[in-house]
Amino acid sequence: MKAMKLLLPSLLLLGLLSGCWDTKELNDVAFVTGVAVEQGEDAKFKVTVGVANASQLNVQKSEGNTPSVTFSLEGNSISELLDKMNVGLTRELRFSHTRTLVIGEEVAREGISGFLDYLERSGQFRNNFTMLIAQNISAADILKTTFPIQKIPSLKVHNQSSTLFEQWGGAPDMKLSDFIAALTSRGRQPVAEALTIVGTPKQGQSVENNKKLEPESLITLVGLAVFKEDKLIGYLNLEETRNYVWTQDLIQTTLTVPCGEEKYIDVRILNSKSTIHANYDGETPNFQVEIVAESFLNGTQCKDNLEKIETYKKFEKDIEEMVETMILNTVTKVQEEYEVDIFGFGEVMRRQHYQRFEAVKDQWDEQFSKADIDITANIFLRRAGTSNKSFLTEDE
Amino acid sequence: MQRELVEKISLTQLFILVSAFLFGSAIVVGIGGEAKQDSWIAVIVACLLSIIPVWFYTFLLSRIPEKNLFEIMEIVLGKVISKVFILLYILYFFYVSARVLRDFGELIVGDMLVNTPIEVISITFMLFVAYILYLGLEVLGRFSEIYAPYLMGSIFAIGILLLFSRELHVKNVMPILPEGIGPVIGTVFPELITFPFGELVAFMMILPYASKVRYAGKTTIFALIVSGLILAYSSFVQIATLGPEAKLRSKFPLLTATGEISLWDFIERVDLIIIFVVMFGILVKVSIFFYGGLKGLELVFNRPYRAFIYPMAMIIAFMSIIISKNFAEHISEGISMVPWIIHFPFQFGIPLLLFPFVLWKAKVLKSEGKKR
Amino acid sequence: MVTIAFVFILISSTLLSILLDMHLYNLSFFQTLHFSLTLDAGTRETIVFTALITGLFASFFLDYRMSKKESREKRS
Amino acid sequence: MGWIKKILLSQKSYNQDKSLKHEQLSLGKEAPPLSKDLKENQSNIEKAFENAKDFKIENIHVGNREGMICYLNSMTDTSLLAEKIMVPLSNSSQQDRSITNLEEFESYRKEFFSGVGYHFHDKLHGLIDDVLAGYAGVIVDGQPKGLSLHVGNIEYRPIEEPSTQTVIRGPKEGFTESMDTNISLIRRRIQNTSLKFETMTVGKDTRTSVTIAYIDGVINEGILDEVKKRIKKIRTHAIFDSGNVEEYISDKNMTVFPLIYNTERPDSAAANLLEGKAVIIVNGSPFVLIAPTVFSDFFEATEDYYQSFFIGSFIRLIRYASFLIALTLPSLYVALTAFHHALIPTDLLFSLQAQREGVPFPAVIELLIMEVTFEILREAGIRMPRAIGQTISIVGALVIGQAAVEAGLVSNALVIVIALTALATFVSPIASFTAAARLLRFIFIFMAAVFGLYGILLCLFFMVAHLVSLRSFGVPYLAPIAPFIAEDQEDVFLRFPFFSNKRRPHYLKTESPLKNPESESPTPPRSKKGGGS
Repeated sequence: MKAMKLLLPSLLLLGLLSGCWDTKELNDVAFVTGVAVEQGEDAKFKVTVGVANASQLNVQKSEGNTPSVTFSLEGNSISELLDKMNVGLTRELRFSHTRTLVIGEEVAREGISGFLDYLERSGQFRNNFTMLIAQNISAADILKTTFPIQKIPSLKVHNQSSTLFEQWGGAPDMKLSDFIAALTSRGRQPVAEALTIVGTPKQGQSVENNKKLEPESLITLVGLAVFKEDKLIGYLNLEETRNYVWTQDLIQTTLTVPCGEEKYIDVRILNSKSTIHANYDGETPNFQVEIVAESFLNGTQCKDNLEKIETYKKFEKDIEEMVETMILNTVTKVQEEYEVDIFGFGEVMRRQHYQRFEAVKDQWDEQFSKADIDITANIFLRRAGTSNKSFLTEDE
Repeated sequence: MQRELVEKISLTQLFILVSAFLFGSAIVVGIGGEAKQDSWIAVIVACLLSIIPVWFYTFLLSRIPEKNLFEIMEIVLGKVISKVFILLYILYFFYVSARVLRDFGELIVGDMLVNTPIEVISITFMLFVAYILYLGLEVLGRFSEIYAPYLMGSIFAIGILLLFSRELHVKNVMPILPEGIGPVIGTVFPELITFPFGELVAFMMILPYASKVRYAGKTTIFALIVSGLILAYSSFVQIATLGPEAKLRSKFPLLTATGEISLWDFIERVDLIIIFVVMFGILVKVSIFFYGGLKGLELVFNRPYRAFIYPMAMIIAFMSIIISKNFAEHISEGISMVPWIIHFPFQFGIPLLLFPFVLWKAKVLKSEGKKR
Repeated sequence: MVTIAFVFILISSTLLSILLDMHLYNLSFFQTLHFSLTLDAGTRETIVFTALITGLFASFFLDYRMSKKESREKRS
Repeated sequence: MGWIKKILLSQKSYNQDKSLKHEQLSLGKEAPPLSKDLKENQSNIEKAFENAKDFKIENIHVGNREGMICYLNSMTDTSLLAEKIMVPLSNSSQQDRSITNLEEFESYRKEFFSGVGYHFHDKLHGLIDDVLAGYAGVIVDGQPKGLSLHVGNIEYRPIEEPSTQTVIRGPKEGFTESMDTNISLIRRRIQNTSLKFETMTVGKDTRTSVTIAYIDGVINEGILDEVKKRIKKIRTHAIFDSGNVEEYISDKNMTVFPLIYNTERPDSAAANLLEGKAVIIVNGSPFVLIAPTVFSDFFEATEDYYQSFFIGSFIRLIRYASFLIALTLPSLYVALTAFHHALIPTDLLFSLQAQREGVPFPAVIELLIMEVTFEILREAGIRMPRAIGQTISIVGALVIGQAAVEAGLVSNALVIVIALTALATFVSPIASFTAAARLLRFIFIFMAAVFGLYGILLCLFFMVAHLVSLRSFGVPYLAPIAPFIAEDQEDVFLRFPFFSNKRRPHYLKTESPLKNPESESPTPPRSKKGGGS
């Protein structure tokens, strides 16, 4: 009992002495949803933050004002700028719900590892937000372009890219942690998603934009930004992005495969699985990429009878051929144009032939660009929607 | 004097205490990082190897039954010499508990309560430890019985949630042992074998209070193996989620790994689980070291150990603050010096030194017993 | 007795920490002593030392109580 | 330092004085033994009952002797008195019976007052005690012993449905204030000679009877002795309710958790008796005590056993969950909204933030305002005269809840939190247990306001450590969970079907551990013929 008598007062004393160091009421902070970093005019960086205006997101309290406010500052370190934002904003900023990081093209070409370290180190950020490269436009504009359905621009971009990744594979699933992992790995070079604005950016920066059936400006995803170490060196288009994702872990996509002259079949690809086998053939590394996937036919413009096995076989062959050439073209393009291993072939090599990889790991990208790549696709066409024969099919 | 209660802990409780003790800070600070993707193998190897010292400890205890390490020292080395050793051990136990407490404080201050001074965390936590030890070892045993299922459940849940969030990449663990067993052994000695496994030396103070002393040794070894496997599992999950480099970079890898969990846009940032797991583990660890030290004080200063609880708790809280200026010092001390200078002599040196004396004394006692 | 133990453990554990620091920072004993005992700037000295002093007082108190009890037992 | 000592000493002597005065209030013990002289006895009794308006004394003839009869007409049933005592006394055939010694007195009683409860007393205070309890005292001139005859039949509340632990399915009788009724309610459920009742008198001034019921051969002897010992050790002047007894015999008072179970339901009492616990019935209280008690008892309702074990187990889990909710939800709200914004999913966060816009108080204050308002409402709802109870709910729900939100004093989400917490508080079947959650909640809120989630966890740890250290009559309070007893898990978090629940709880260390070893799961008849008839 005596110990209790000592314990309780000291606990209470502590509580009173302490005050509350970490309390921050919800209405004393502002949540940053997106951060944009671009080349500054007077200093190294110009950082823009998009802050959510929560009361406009609430159905009851909304007055039709802007759901998100942005503010920009210029300086030499991101960390300082982010803490200095109150030059223009009222509340303490919180970054835990940041969903997008938009990086301007010029900054990306200069190298971005300088501020990535801050993002990883600071406990404030969740390290799984989407990395984006603003192509041809000011990165800050991405945070300013409104959209009627998802009111906060940065959340819109985040949703957009993750949905595109899940539905069609047109965006890499590159979170900050993946980016840094790729950066530190010898056998892989990082990529990020590229995006741009269609229309006039200025017009999109108002709530009025939301009242138009066809928004004056719209953020669209355009493909993949390819990095060498932490420097941007080029882009891949959407198709190529999908092909890149296919070598990684594609969830599903849709293909348009020619089946005759100017005629196409639409194929939905599901449950794709790609395995890579690495090998050394003398001094040149070679890789077999095996793609096994299921598919079903969404529509056809051809007259082939879909009740026949032969048709299925023919279509399967068409699809496989197309997939193989498509992916191979993309890989070859990267090999020839950029000479960086964004596919992580080096990591495969490291896993499968550790000693060989260790010997060449410092010049892996050269090894990669001369590597032989062999793509084998194995696509199973399972079914063709809810109808059997197409009405196009002529009876024999 | 208070009514002398013979404190007994059941074998289940002992099992739980040993496992929670081993998880303690090991699960949060991440162990065996130097072995890269093979750190889970290193953990298993270290766990299996440390069966030997643990068996040795129980063997030592079984020679002179129902006496704890300090009492054995007193019997074997005589009053004066033993007191010196006991005082050294007390210092060791207190020092380690202060270190463990610091680990915990760093975690809380680094992740959850950024602006809260670390000493407040230390002091509040020590107050709790003081309270539970004041209630007695038995209460500590029962207390851990309540929390153990949640501890185990949480550790497994982390892996499963990560699996469902598609963040568990088994390829990160590959290739297994690319450079042979060398790096693994390098991390096992001296890092892993002393921390966390060698620290079981503190249980030499607890084992004699198990209700079925005969099985206590076996239970400890069983618990050691089980928790070694779970630690290896946790290590595996960390590597598979983060990759070996990120794991090595991270201050608290398990916490970083849990940050990756994201399910249905709802189960995100389940830091709470980690904080809970860690808090319980740290509690057991600090309490057991602290209890060991208190028992020593009881022997040296001839006062019931409950009298020392509050003052000593405050000393440990104080120690955990002055023990190092910054995190870098804390870690570099932990890696470069503590294993060699502090852990080794107390975990292996003194017990080994004691070994021939104990054998001799046991023989003497036995023959005396026969005479009588 | 408790007070003696308190002072002893306090001094010797501080010494231990100082010895380790001496080794780590390559400083002389007194430099390290000074350096260890000035708390980090962020630390609230009041809280730390209040805790320590309550510990000291508690040990005084416990000693006092125990000696009283002992004398009473002797008398009876 | 001298003055301190002086004050302390004066305090001491003051206390002693008070206790001295107190001793004089109790009567009886100092009263003289019965004398053979009727006049002397009569004057002694009259002196004792001086100024008692309800005290009646009549001089009568018992046999051929002078005698007197005395009773309290407030405690006796006058028609019973007339029929059982006055009529036989006025019977002419008894006029010539001689009563010279005790044997004759006894045979006289047998003949004329048979069928009436009686005691012989040789001390005056014994007789007076009986008269106080509703007996009629009969004293005969020249007899050293007085006779007391039971004619008490006090009006009590009839057996009604219990007001606290109501059920949808199950017996609807509840205990009443009368101990005899309560004993009979239990006896009706366990018609077995092993059911024992032992009565003691407690309370210096109130002289309340307290009955311990137990099943001989089931209850652990040690526990039973401990219960008896503690009741005997009660030193108090007054017992009005079982709550008083509970406070005196609990293992520990410095705890918010009730260490003794109380129930208004005879079926619950009977079931607990059969498990091997002791039931303590206090005269004048419809709540009987059950000891020893473990934590999980407070999550069990008798209804769990009257419906399918699936739904019984499910509801039991809900109760555990709601205990946790009642304990931690408000503090979690504080911790999440004021500390750990990162842990809230983004959309929910924005919704919460929008609601908090313009709220002038910090979350803790906001919460405390509502929490205290609710406690006031609750208390008012209980104390308020029934007729205006309706108004309370209107004031509470509408005026305070709605208006506070609309006035921008509190946020919508907070009202949900408070409402859910309040609902969860009422889920536990035992009111005294919910008090624990209600009180601890404030400590949780305080710690959450200072340390966030760490504070909540620290509080939980403290609470569990405290719970673990508690004991109820030597039985660890968290018994089948910590220390973990595998065999007892069949009736803790889940209710297993009866056929698999063959043992009495291990932690009660009963004299006969098995309760229904032969029970089997119902099986459909094996043979084809056996299906019908």
